[in-house]
Amino acid sequence: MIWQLDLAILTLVVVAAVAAITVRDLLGAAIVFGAYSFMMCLLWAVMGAVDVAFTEASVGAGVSTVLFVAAVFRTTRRTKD
Amino acid sequence: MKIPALMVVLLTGGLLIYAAGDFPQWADPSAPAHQHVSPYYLENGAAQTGAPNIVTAVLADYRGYDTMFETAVIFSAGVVCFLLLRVSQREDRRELTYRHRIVGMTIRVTAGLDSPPVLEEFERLDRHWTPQDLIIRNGCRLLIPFIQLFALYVIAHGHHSPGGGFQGGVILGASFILLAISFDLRTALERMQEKVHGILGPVGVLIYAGTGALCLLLGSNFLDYGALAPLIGGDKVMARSHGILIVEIGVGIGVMATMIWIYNNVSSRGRYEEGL
Amino acid sequence: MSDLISGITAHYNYWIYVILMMIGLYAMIAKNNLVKKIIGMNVFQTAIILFYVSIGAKKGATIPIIHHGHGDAGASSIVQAMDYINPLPHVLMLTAIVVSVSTLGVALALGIRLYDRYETLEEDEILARLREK
Amino acid sequence: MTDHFPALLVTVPLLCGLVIAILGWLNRKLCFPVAVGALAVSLISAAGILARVLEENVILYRLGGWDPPWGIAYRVDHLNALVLVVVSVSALLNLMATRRSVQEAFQEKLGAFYCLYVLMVTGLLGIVVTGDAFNLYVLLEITALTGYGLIAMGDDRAPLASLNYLYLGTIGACFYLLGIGYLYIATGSLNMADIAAILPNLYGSKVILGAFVLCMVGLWLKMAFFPLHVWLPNAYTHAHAAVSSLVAPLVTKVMIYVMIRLMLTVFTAHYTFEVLSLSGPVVWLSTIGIFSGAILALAAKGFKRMLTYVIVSEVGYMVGGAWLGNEAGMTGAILHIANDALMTLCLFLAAGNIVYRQKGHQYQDLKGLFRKMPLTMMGFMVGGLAIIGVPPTCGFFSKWYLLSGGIEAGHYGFVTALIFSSLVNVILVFRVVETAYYPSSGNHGGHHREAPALEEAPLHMVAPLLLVAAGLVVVGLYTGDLVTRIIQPILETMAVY
Repeated sequence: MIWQLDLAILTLVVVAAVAAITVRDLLGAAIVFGAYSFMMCLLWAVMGAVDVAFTEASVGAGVSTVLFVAAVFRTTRRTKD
Repeated sequence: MKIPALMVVLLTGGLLIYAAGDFPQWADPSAPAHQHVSPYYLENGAAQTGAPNIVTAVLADYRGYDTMFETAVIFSAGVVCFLLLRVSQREDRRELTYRHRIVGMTIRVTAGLDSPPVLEEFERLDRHWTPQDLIIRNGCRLLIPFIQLFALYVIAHGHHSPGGGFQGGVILGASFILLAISFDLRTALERMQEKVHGILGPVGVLIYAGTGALCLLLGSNFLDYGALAPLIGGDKVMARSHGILIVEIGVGIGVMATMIWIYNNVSSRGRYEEGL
Repeated sequence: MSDLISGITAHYNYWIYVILMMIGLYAMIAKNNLVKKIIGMNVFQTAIILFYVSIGAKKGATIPIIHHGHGDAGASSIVQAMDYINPLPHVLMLTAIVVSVSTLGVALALGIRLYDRYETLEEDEILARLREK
Repeated sequence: MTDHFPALLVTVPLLCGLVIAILGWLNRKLCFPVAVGALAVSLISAAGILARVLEENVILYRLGGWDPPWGIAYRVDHLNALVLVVVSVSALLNLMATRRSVQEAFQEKLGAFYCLYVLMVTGLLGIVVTGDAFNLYVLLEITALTGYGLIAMGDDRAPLASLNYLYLGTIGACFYLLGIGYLYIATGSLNMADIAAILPNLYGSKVILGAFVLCMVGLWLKMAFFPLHVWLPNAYTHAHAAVSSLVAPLVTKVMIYVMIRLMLTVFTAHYTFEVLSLSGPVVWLSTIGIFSGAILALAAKGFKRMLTYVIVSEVGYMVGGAWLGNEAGMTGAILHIANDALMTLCLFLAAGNIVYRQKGHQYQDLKGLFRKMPLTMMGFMVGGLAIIGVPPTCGFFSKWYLLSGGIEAGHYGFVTALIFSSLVNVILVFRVVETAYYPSSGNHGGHHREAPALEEAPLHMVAPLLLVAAGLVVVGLYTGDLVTRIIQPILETMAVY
């Protein structure tokens, strides 16, 4: 593995995590969370955990995000924090 | 809440970093984690279970018992969503929207809701979510068979490449969810009714646990697929390999049904009428 | 100084998982919105998965799929454990991912139920509504 | 078949839970009998395991036929066997006692309810029987997820309480998972016995200290140990009666079992009490927990809420007893797991009957109940006496061991807390009795009601309650046997003292 790539993705992961919990719009937060999951999946693929990366790509970035969007669609986008 | 939260976070983080000080170097091949149990899997896994993908071998065989409960966990999440959200009575309708299939004109019905105009040319639309884009619909219609084919490949090829029952099941479930998003929930429910996925979920887990119980009945320990050799034919390694496949198929079915179940309940608030 | 740098490169992966975990934990405790808390919970769980995957990493090794393996691979060639990444943490984390998506489903279902009842996702507003009665 | 009892114990309820889920769509009438059958098989297996353990000391069962450090193995000793019997008995009795109220509350979703109920019991039994640290986490999550769902199906406020439980429960489970990760990184193993064999060389390591603290904090969150108890009262008060009488006796007790298992088997008593010097602070924490649990119980509105705070202080008893670091304390803690499970089951079953008839869990709903529901109130009285610690009931004996452990360790704060909480329990129980005895008291608005007619809960709800109440006395009478035949071997085999 390449440590520069590793470090770059790690930074992006942290940025995405902070963004996901600070965005003042739940739909946006859900989408940023999807991006976070994809970054994570990339990171694990870099570390050689192909099965875990595959699962995270289908579950974390796929189904979880869809569930979030569906739930936000059925409730509200409004958030105070 | 912010200051106590910060204090808890700093305290926990401090403890974690303090304890991390004694960790072996990152990715050090001589770390204890790589020396004790895992070399056994790598050196004997393929020979003992016939699955070159060691992750699959460990997941479905050496630690198959964990995976059985993992499938039960996701299934119980599906049951919980059903128990919490599903309501059987219909939503109080103030109006319904219909679209004429040929002309594309939409009509809104506000009176006589109990006997809506059921004509071949009219299709019902959701009030809040009306994807009528030709490209999306036909694009998804074209894509879905290939997604499903890929999912089956992922389940079947888990022995040799990344993937397996769980990933394949999620993709299979996602293809139905895509159908529900690009058309509407009613279309998806026509393809797979609530009762069908409600039964397929437990059946999938039952295939897994039942295989284990079959081994028990054949005189071995629970989940010892080697005992299946007389039924399947071939030697014990072959039986283990096939046992893994059977179990992965069970996981795939169970996970697919549960994913659809959770999505349907969450996206329609348990009404099963108008979904995302 | 070089000690410090080698210490950092040896452990920075572990530190970043701690940072991510703390972001999630902070969101779970301090945020007021229920969905934000759920996002925090997921960040928290994925951080633990990152930690486990980091345990499994091994320098100079490849993914844990044995080459040319078709049933009787063990007989034809001897597998060196040093050449392959530790598969055990990966297996454990597949389970953990499943658990996290299950928890997510249940949490969202509860959130939707609360919204149906109180028409808000803010915890303080729900509590205020409860106190009114 | 007796060789396979450990597998049957967990897999029969799992299989039956799935069958119930299918039957929920096809024929709802069959759900209840299948659930009873599943738990009965578990009970028989648990009893069989206990009988075998008494002869052979340790049973090893290899799942999938793989040897322990590589595969998952069960390693059952006296401690597991005792808790297994308690869990399966309580779950079965509660299932039978709540049939009617569940049928009325869940109607169309009966299949889903019984499926979750049986899966939850599966999870609890699995936690107790497993010998693999990670397997325990998976089962912990099964128990937790089903628990969230069941608790949320209570009254109006239940979903919020359940969601808060979910947040804290997830943090607790994640801490435990992280602790296991720390153990794995240091030892490379997940099997409890194997970890215990490797650990002695690593006692000085900061990683092991971190693992220990993380596991303990995670479990304390799950068991509602004092400063981390905030989720428990709301969740248990607002849950449906049939659910609260399942989770209240079992979940916290099973978590205490896990804590003792980790302390004695995985980290070993030597590390817990001698290498680390955490014993004092933890006992003080539990002392504070007992005091505040008792005071909060006094202040609680509604008798069901009061009972939940009693659980908080009982958790303090057991954690404190286990951490005293002497034989009497540990004996008391283990004995109290069994006794407290039965006592809380008794009290919550009685509360369930009252809620079923009176449709409320406030104090004013109790008025005149001695005349209206005499048998239920009898059961409640016996449970109350046990929780106070009146001699013929079992509560007395475990409290006696805890007290003598506290005196032996010279921890008089803990002793005072035990006595204080017993006195508070006297007040709590007699407040209930007083309210229930007088048909109308001037304190609550003073409106007069007619003397209520006899309106006892149906027989199949009362009979299990009275059975449990009788069990409290019987267990109390056989305490001597219990201690010498089951608890002594635990302490000996773990080379504790």
